[in-house]
Amino acid sequence: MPSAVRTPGQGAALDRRFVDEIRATTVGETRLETCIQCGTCGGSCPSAADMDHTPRMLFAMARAGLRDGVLRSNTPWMCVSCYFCSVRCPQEIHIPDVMYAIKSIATREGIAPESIGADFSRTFVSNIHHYGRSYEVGLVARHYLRHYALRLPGMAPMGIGMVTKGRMGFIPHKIRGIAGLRAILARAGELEAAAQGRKAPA
Amino acid sequence: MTPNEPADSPRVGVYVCHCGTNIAGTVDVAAVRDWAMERLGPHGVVVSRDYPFMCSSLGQELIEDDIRELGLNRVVVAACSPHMHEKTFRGACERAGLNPYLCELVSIREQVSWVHTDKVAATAKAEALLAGGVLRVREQVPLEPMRVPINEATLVVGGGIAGITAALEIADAGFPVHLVEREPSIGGHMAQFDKTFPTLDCAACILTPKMVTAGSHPNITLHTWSEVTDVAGYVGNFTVKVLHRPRYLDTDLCTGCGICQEKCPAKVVDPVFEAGIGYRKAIYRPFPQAVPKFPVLDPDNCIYFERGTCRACEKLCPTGAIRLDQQPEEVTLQVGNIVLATGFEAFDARRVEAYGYGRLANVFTSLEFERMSNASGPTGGQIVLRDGVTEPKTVAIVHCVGSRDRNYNKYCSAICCMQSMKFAHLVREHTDATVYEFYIDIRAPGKAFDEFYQRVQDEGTIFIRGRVAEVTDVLRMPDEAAEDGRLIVQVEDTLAGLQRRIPVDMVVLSVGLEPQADAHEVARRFGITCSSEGWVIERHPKLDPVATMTEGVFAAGCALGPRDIPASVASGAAAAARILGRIQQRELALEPIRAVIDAERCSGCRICNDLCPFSAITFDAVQAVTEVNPALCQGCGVCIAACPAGAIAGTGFSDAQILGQIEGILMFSGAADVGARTASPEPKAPEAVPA
Amino acid sequence: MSSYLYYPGCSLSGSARAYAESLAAILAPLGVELREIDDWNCCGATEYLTLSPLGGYALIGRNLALAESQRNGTSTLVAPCSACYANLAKTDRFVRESQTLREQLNGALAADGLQYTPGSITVRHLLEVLIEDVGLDELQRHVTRPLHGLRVAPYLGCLVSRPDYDRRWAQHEQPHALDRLMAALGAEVVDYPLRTSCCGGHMTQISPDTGFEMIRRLVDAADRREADLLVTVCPMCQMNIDAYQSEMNHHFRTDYHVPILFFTQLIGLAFGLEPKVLGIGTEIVSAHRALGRIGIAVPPPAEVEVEVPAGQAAPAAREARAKRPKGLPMPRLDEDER
Amino acid sequence: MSEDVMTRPHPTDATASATTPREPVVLVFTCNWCSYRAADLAGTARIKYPPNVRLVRLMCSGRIDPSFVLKAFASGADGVLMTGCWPADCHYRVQNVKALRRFELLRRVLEQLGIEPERFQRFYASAAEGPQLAAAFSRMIEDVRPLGPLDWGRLPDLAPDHEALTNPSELDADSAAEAEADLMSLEAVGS
Repeated sequence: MPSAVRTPGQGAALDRRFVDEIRATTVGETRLETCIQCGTCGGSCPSAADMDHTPRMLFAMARAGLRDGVLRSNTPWMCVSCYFCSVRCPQEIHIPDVMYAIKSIATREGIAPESIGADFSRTFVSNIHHYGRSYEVGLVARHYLRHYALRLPGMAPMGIGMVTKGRMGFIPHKIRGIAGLRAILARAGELEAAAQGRKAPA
Repeated sequence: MTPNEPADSPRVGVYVCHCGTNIAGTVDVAAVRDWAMERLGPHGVVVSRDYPFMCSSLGQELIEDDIRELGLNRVVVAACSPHMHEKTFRGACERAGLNPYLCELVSIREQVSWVHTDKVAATAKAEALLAGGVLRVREQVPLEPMRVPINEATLVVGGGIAGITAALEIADAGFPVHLVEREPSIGGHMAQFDKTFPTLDCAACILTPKMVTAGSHPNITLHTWSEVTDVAGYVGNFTVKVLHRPRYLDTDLCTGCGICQEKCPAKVVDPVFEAGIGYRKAIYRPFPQAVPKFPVLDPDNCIYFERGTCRACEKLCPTGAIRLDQQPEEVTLQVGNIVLATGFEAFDARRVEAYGYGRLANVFTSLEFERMSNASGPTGGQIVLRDGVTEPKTVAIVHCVGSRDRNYNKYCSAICCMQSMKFAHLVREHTDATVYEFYIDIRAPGKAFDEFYQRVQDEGTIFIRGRVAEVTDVLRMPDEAAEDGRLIVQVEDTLAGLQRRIPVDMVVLSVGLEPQADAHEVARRFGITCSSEGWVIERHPKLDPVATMTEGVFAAGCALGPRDIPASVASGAAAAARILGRIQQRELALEPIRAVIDAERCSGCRICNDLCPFSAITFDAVQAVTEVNPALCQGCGVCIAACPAGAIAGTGFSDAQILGQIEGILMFSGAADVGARTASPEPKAPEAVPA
Repeated sequence: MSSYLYYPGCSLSGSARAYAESLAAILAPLGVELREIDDWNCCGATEYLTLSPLGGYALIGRNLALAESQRNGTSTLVAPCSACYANLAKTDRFVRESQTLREQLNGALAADGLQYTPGSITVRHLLEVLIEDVGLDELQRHVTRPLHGLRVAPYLGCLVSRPDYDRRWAQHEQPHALDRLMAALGAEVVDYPLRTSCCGGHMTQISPDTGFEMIRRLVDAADRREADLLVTVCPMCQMNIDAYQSEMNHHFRTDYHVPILFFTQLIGLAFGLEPKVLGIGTEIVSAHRALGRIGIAVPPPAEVEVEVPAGQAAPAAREARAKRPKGLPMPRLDEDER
Repeated sequence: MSEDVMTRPHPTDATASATTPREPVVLVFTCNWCSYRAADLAGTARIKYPPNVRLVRLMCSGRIDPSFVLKAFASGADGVLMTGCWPADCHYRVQNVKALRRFELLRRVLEQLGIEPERFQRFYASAAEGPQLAAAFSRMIEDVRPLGPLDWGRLPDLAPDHEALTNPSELDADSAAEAEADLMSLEAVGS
């Protein structure tokens, strides 16, 4: 874990509006400012062991304005969206939705370019842009070739199984309304940028 | 006609309060003052002043001097809510010789400065409300408060420590008390406890003498195993119905020897006094020190009531006191005042699924632990696992279960931190176990509380700052826990910033306090209000913390909200003191807000007759007119609004007053020209109501 | 015949083909008709929200808008995939709640001439529909081959009872809906406390060590409780536990063998349908032994055996059956509503 | 009096500005025990709501005479909000239920007079529901704003049949049943 993230040195730049930026990016309420640091999220998280920071600590950092530290943390990428934290949080903070927001800011700013998670998301999304549906074979093949070439031999039995049992379709299904879908997604992108531009001035 | 009867021309004084900056920070008080003089002059305003604190003695003197020197016959004070200072300013008027009911309070704080931010709009609204007040007060007539005698007897509902205290204080002062308790014995939750924090006094040792005194006091009538079913009347003169559930025995004959309980063959789990971890018989006394000493028979679990045979208790009772055919009995009591000390219920820990209560055997609630640690409890004071024999080697105490959580209760239950630390001490006292306290914040603000926190730390209790996420028996690794059956407490140690899984043998959930399940129903029955959760709302949270919004009904103990024993005792005594003060006045002055029927105009249609829930309206068949009994009338005004002949007038809230207020409020709201388009912009002929 | 709008989701035509086949097979006897939304698109799983929250909601919103325009007597949209269900339900909830999102979402949909009226579609998971609308009694009525003797661990996964922003589930962590359904089929239901624990989602893709650990916990707990198989309602859960079990075994040098089937497959078996039409045999961790135990013949496994380094494979220790506690009485648990 | 005060434009005055439409004014009838105290609570908690909401305190919502409502509309109110205790929580036991029946009838009469139903609404608030009451105030203003000022000129002659309005026994069977059903559902919510 990068120690500089946890203890900013003298003069570390704090971004006091970072919480506002997260709020503007999150769909639905964040309620991040009401966090009482009880640790229910960090205690509940099934993948906490692999996180740089527990969600609780990430929120404390966000509120302190450690923008860079939060955006570089692997914590949101380790979130599995199981919503245990969400239903248990005594302050009803929509934690997974906040994690999506942090990931999208990090991706937009290219802060997590090497992240496997971000790349997986991009591959997945590019499939959607192409076909309108998920294309499992293309997704898995590309993803494994890029990141887990060494894992491929170990994966072979499973892959073969999936194919022989007819669970992998080789021909992607393209929806008829793909042009319309692309238009919708393009418009959503514009609206999102506009909204964030208004709410979170640089 | 009294000397205060309005002269032909009303002479109104207007006083605008700054309330420091509370009002003046948002409302331009000087502008309001000048505006009143200018625009309301034609409506009778002869003087308009502003002052930083109208409720101060100097502020009140301003009013008194003006009444005397300028001959005011009406006063309007634009300040806070009438629920705050109406009495204050009425008093000022009275001192200056003006009938106090000729004073009108206009709320420009709660309704203007505190709820609006735009200064211009707030000032305009203050002016509009003030105009409403002036036009309303013009129509007001002098009134005299009604005097009613006050019944000396008091009803105390709930026989826990708060109710017992209130009952004893009043009884010791020489006045009769009826103490009603739903359970078979008085004593409440305190009787279940072993020790009390932070002094570790033995709960039974300090409570039992009080229970015995209450049980034998010549001025206290106990109604245990009973409930209040109906409350009628008003302050000073309540009529209360109390249902005595059958104990199935004749208390005149029963000596409390306990043979019936001993011989009863039906043994069932006691979910009330033993919190579900102990047993009782079908005929039982919940605990040895119970007051009164008589047992009760629980027909739901009695073999005779189920199958028609057994009657062991009846056969074996040495005095022949058992009465298996006993029926419920309703008694009617006349009381002048009421104390509600209905207490709390423990939060149902099953609701927090993640903690596994009910699913995982060795997860206990705080009430279960209280009974377990009690020497007279089901385990004789042994701290053991659910198997009844094994002493735990590690105990986790979990704070804030059902409290400080928007999924359950938002509030802090106030007593759990201290109670949890008391548990840690008791575990250490009874066993060699390692004790963990899992907390969010330690709240120990009472006398000697923080010292107790330090003492428990000194005793070796391990404090981990983190709200427990879950308790599970699913091991991640075979060697995660040393023995089978152990539980894992999964938590973020927030001070270390990492997730920990701590194996323990026993988990104690420090459950929060909740209002009684029927709190809303009880509030309705007694005509008081409670919060959405169910806690009784005080007349004023700070300055009148044991009175309710309803005259003559007081509250004490945890019915008002979570609190510890000393605070419960203090509120019980405070309620008693308030009541004693009233009893000693012998009579009460009631607000003269009543309905009055003009017999000349009453057509005898009887439409109003069925509308009154207080039976204040009767029909005189001889005269063929309807009459209102002013002692029974509560002043709601439904009959006034319903009377097709307009024959019923309401003192204090007459049609003329209300129509005047509406007129005033809207007069300057940009709708002034409406009058030109309507036939009659003026209120209808005022219905003067003589006092 | 009750009719619903149907959003199958991408995996039902791919990795969760067995789910689609078994569902189709049991619908007719139950008198349920599912009308697939024409030209639906992927819900984006959690991936689109990661890159662009609003884009993600627009993507999901297109499906809701299509469903709204294709309403024909029913406004209930059924999703068999938990992730799709959660996404659709959450989007509807958020647009009902937030005027801003409503405007943004419809602004985006307008680019293709679509629009969605918040609340016009009720999104429900297939499990809810089978339990609440069809009902356990009706399901039981069709059982011709009860699953007596089959020890089933009901595994719901995360996204049915959570986040549940509409508060439709009384229990978010230990709901017994699937338990009751399995009991109605005659199966022996194993108390499986991890019933809503996470399978790891896409962690097998982006952080395999994390994903394998989460799969291991689930498989281990089922194995310790001597479950013959896990039953699930979610394609993602099925995929992770089934397809990655051998790699997980490889990673931890263990030898778990816990098959996982879709609940529709078990319903079909109990209805007496042929294993083949229910897609049984397409699982990677073969259920053939487990089903064989109750006399259901399944085509022999075409399973590719994974080599486990000799001497290192140790079957996880079986936990002794919990003893009935004596001593102090246990608190009573209310009957689970869902 | 200073010139300044004399000429200060009244923000709610129709003459204040020719360009900005006049903000609607809503008169609120409150009962002394629940809704007035809820308004006090909203104040103590500093919860904001639009300034053109003005309260009249009565002892009970049952005191509301139809003539009060007509007077309010006649005097220029754009909306009237009737508030009181929850049906089962009346300080006077059941009197607010009588008010509720009267509300249903009066609303019909007002509709026949051409006054849109949005202009005459009701809301229940216990003494603890300050935030909810403040929100209801805001909502009411939002509901009334699009309707514009009450066009008094197009309304039929205002000569309410006092007897018909005040006598609950005059309720026709339909509206009585409707009010009853409404009430039962409210009681279910309230309890």
